[in-house]
Amino acid sequence: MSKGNTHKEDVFSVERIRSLIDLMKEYDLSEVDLKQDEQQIRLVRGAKQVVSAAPAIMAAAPAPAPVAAAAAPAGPVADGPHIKIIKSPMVGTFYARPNPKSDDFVKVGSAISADTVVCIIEAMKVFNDIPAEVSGKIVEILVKNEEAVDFERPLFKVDTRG
Amino acid sequence: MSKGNTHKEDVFSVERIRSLIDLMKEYDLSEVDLKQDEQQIRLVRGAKQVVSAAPAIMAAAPAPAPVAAAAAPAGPVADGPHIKIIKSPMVGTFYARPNPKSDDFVKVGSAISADTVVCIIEAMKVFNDIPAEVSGKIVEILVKNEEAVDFERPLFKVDTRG
Amino acid sequence: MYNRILIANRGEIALRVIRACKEMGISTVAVYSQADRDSAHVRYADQAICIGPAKSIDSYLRIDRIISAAEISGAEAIHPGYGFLAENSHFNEVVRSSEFDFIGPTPEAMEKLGDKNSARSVAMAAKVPVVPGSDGLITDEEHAVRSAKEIGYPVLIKATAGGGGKGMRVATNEQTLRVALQQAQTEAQAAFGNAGVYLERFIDRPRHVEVQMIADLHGNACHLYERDCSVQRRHQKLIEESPSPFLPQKTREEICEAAKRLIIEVGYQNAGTVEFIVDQQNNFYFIEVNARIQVEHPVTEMVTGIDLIKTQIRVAAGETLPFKQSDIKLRGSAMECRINAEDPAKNFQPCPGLIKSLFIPGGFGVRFDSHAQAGYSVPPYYDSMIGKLIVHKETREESIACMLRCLEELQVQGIATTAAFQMKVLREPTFVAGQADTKWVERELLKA
Amino acid sequence: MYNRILIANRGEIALRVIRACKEMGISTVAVYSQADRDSAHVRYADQAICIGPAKSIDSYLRIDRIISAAEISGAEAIHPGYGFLAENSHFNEVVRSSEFDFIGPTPEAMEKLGDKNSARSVAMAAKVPVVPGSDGLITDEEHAVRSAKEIGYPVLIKATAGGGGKGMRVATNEQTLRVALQQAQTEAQAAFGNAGVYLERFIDRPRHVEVQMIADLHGNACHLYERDCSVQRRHQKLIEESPSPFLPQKTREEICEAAKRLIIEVGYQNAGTVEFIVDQQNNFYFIEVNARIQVEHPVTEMVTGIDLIKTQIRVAAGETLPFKQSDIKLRGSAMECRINAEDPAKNFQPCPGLIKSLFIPGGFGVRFDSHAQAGYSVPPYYDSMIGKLIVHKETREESIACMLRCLEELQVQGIATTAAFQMKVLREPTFVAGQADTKWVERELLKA
Repeated sequence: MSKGNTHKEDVFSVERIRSLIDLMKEYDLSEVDLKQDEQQIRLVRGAKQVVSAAPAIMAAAPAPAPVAAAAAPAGPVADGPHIKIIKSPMVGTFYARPNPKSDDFVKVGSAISADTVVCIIEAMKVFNDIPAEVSGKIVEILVKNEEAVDFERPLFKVDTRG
Repeated sequence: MSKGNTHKEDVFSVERIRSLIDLMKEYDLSEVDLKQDEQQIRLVRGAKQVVSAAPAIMAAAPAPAPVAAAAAPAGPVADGPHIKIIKSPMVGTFYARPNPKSDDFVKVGSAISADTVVCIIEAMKVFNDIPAEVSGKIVEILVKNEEAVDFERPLFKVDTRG
Repeated sequence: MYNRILIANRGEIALRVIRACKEMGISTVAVYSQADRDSAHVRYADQAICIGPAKSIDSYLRIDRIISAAEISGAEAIHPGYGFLAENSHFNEVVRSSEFDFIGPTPEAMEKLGDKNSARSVAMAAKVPVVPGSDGLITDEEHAVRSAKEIGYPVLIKATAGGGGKGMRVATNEQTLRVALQQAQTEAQAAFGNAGVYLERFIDRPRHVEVQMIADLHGNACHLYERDCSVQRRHQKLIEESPSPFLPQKTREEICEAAKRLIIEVGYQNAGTVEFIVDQQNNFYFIEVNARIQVEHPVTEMVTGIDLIKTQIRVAAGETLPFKQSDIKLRGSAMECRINAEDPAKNFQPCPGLIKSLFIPGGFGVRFDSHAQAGYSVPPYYDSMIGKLIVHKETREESIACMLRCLEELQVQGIATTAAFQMKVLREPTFVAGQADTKWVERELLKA
Repeated sequence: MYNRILIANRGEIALRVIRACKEMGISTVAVYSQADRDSAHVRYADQAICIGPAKSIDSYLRIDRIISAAEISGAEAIHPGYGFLAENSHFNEVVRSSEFDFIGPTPEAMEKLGDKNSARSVAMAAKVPVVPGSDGLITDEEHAVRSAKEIGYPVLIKATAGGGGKGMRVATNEQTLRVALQQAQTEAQAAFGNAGVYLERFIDRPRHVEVQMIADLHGNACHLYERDCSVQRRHQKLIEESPSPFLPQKTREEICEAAKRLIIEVGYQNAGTVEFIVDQQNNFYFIEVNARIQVEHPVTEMVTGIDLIKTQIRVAAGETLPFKQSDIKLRGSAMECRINAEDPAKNFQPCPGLIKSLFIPGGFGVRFDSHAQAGYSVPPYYDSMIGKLIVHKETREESIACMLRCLEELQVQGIATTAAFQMKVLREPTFVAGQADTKWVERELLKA
């Protein structure tokens, strides 16, 4: 499959990588490391237990409280470069509206600019207006009114293409 | 295996990797690491972390007694298919000669057949003649007279090409 | 005192003995099978000698190789641990005739106590109560009726050729006895081709209470109080504790004194355990003697403050017991959970394999005796215990709370363990009330 | 008793408090920085709240966020652990004014004891000896001579603006004093632009002895005897033990009673430690009070059998002390080694990073308090302690043997630790003889 004079072209050849992995599986190899000139192919199978231990344990641990669970902002960010996340700058209680009777500061679809107040977070009895600090369109609201939020808890998804 | 003028062409040759792995399996190698000029081929078999963890710990642990240290027959086996190892079938004391005055049963260079007595091992006050169980030529004697040996401790290297 | 001791065992108990030796300044010799090459007891011993391939029969049970290992290593004494050859009186004899000390009882005591009948007569000679039964086989119905009267109802009809409960029948009075007797004999004939049966007092919901004994070579013997091991699954102990949660103080003193009488009667030396069953009226009956150190010995160490392994070594070397009976006080409550690589969801089938990650519980009053660590692969050839979790607190209530906390903390990734099941047991009102009997787990927790 | 407690700390002490709470049936709230997301205290708490990025200044030292975390989690009390905000009286005040209980002393006591001078006057008011010194700065040579006479030779001349030993001089008699005084003043002027100096009794080879105190809200205070922490490197404790190996029983009683007088004088509540230095003639002098639980508290727990963290929580909740002074007995010998991720070969520089594999020592009388495990990466942002190895045996000799055994067993792969250095210390005749002073390690073991 790999003709000598062609190997430069196809380090990234999924075909060849696949066949290498097949080999590894077939012979229970845990690691393959190939280098030539500028090129390198390094494949590692299994045996990663120790390194990956921590997350594994998290999974097995007693279900963490919502506040903790929500703390990982990984998911939403993956939605593409034009999507920005407004995160909580503090620990406290999230309020979607200035007072119980009034409307929410923003809804899905609301156009916002950097200084638009998108919510209030109460911390130590103080009500803090939270500005968007990004402009665009609200595409998702990630927390409920009066929900507890911790540091950098994702609050809103904003499409910056406006 | 890799002729100088050809090795450049095919570091990534799955064919050659396969034949390397066959070698590894045949001789129970856990790792192969080949380097030349810009080229490198590194293959690791089995669960790396664990395998490498143990020796690491051994290294850090108080120096193990010779008996323990010698127990791993890995090294010599790598010498090629024609080399066979005569291992101790029991735990005891190794005697190279039938009695203190006489000559050793075998020396390096001695030709042996399967039923040649190569040494005596004393276990529980009993002197046991140990037959070679392989024929060829003694190329190395791996233990000293009156040395303590444990189970499958390598005793002699035999070149079976005779 | 010895300069060098060989440990004829593996796993946590081998490590336990090595630890005691190191603290006493005694050099240690480990023996190991090829499957245990990377095991902790090999790593920490001053010398390690391979004695064979993985299968116990070719390694840890090979008397000749263990003796040879002792000879080439210059050991002066051999500690057998538990299991393997620990209660093999022939091994015991060979060790001694090869001029090594055996850290345990004499072969004679071992043999006497090894045989159920001779053990029973030793007990009776020492005025230690045994389960009442017919002397010998039942000759005819009238004989059965007479002995049943002596024994007292309810009685158990047991097939002499039987075992594992096969062909057993309970009779609560003369009438049912006459009927049951025939059925039992017929069944026995059919099942074992032998109609022989005998009678025994039927003990309803028995509790397992054992007394830890230690004796020196000079005739001094002390009991270290009892352990309650009633929480069992198919005779496998799951949780052990001391003191027993149900035993009245008066009965405690009686059962411990009875155990001591038996040990003295047979001239027992070193550490041993006298097992009793205790009925619902707190009458106790001798069952057998375990002529070795036991898995659950740490429970006794925690409540008495006495290191049993070190004491074993000292008395084997000829020292007199460093304490008198009156010095031994029960302090607080200790509990042990055996953490086994078994899957409760799959009928506790052993699941050896690689421990990918491990978090070991710690804190005040917590002890974890184990040879395992992340990266250790539990071999399929031996028992499935990967560690012993022991807690020691002022009260039983605190011990239970602490044990639950520790079992929750214990994280074993890669293989299933019994920990979750033990948490379930610890939360059961019956256990909390100290009312478990030896059949309770199967009857209440494992019923389909 | 509280239903929910927030632990304003991380690492092993956060885990220690969580363990106590779980055993008491109290729900726990952990706070954590983004660097500790996968840490054990986050994993085992019932709730975990992220309070900021890795740097302590932005997370574990953020009073506002910790208070908010307590508010949104519904905690009733806050345990500060040690370090971070534990001795910050402002934090203490904010916690209380936000209507949470602070598990520790009052802000007033904390402040009084936090300032060296006011602490010194509290001690003197309680008739607790302090290091004799000149009242205020030296005005002239004659004043120096007079106060030196009162203080008693040898005296130490200290620069008021100084610190870290800079510009210090020892004078053994009037002559040398007159000379040294001028040198010191000139040096001080040059070094700090301030010639002000004062005198203090020079203590040769002082030992560090501290007394553990616990007091409830109802005026009951008990001492839990002393800890000897003389083995230090640059004021960092390496090994702590109880009882002190050199202290005569009479001095032990005196120093413990002195500590109690001081604690009562200042109306101290909850757990605290009174630190003394003890000279070679066994005279002791008050140094300071640590108004918090300390790293080495397990040493005291082992020898007294008292759980300090649980007691802290109980007295904070208003319960009276569950014991009287006469109930507290010193039992056996306990020792602690702080296992730090530091490289003794590189001048103890911290070496955070991934722990690739870990074997934790176990056995009888062994305790390992740690949040670490194989696969855990020690973050570079906080202190380098990865665990505390504590042993408890009948005698000091056995404790040393056991600690050596455990340090040998402890295997940390991937990062360097202080364990090997501590083994070296434990084998030193000076340590074995109990004659270490606070400068001994630097003077004898680390001299180039």
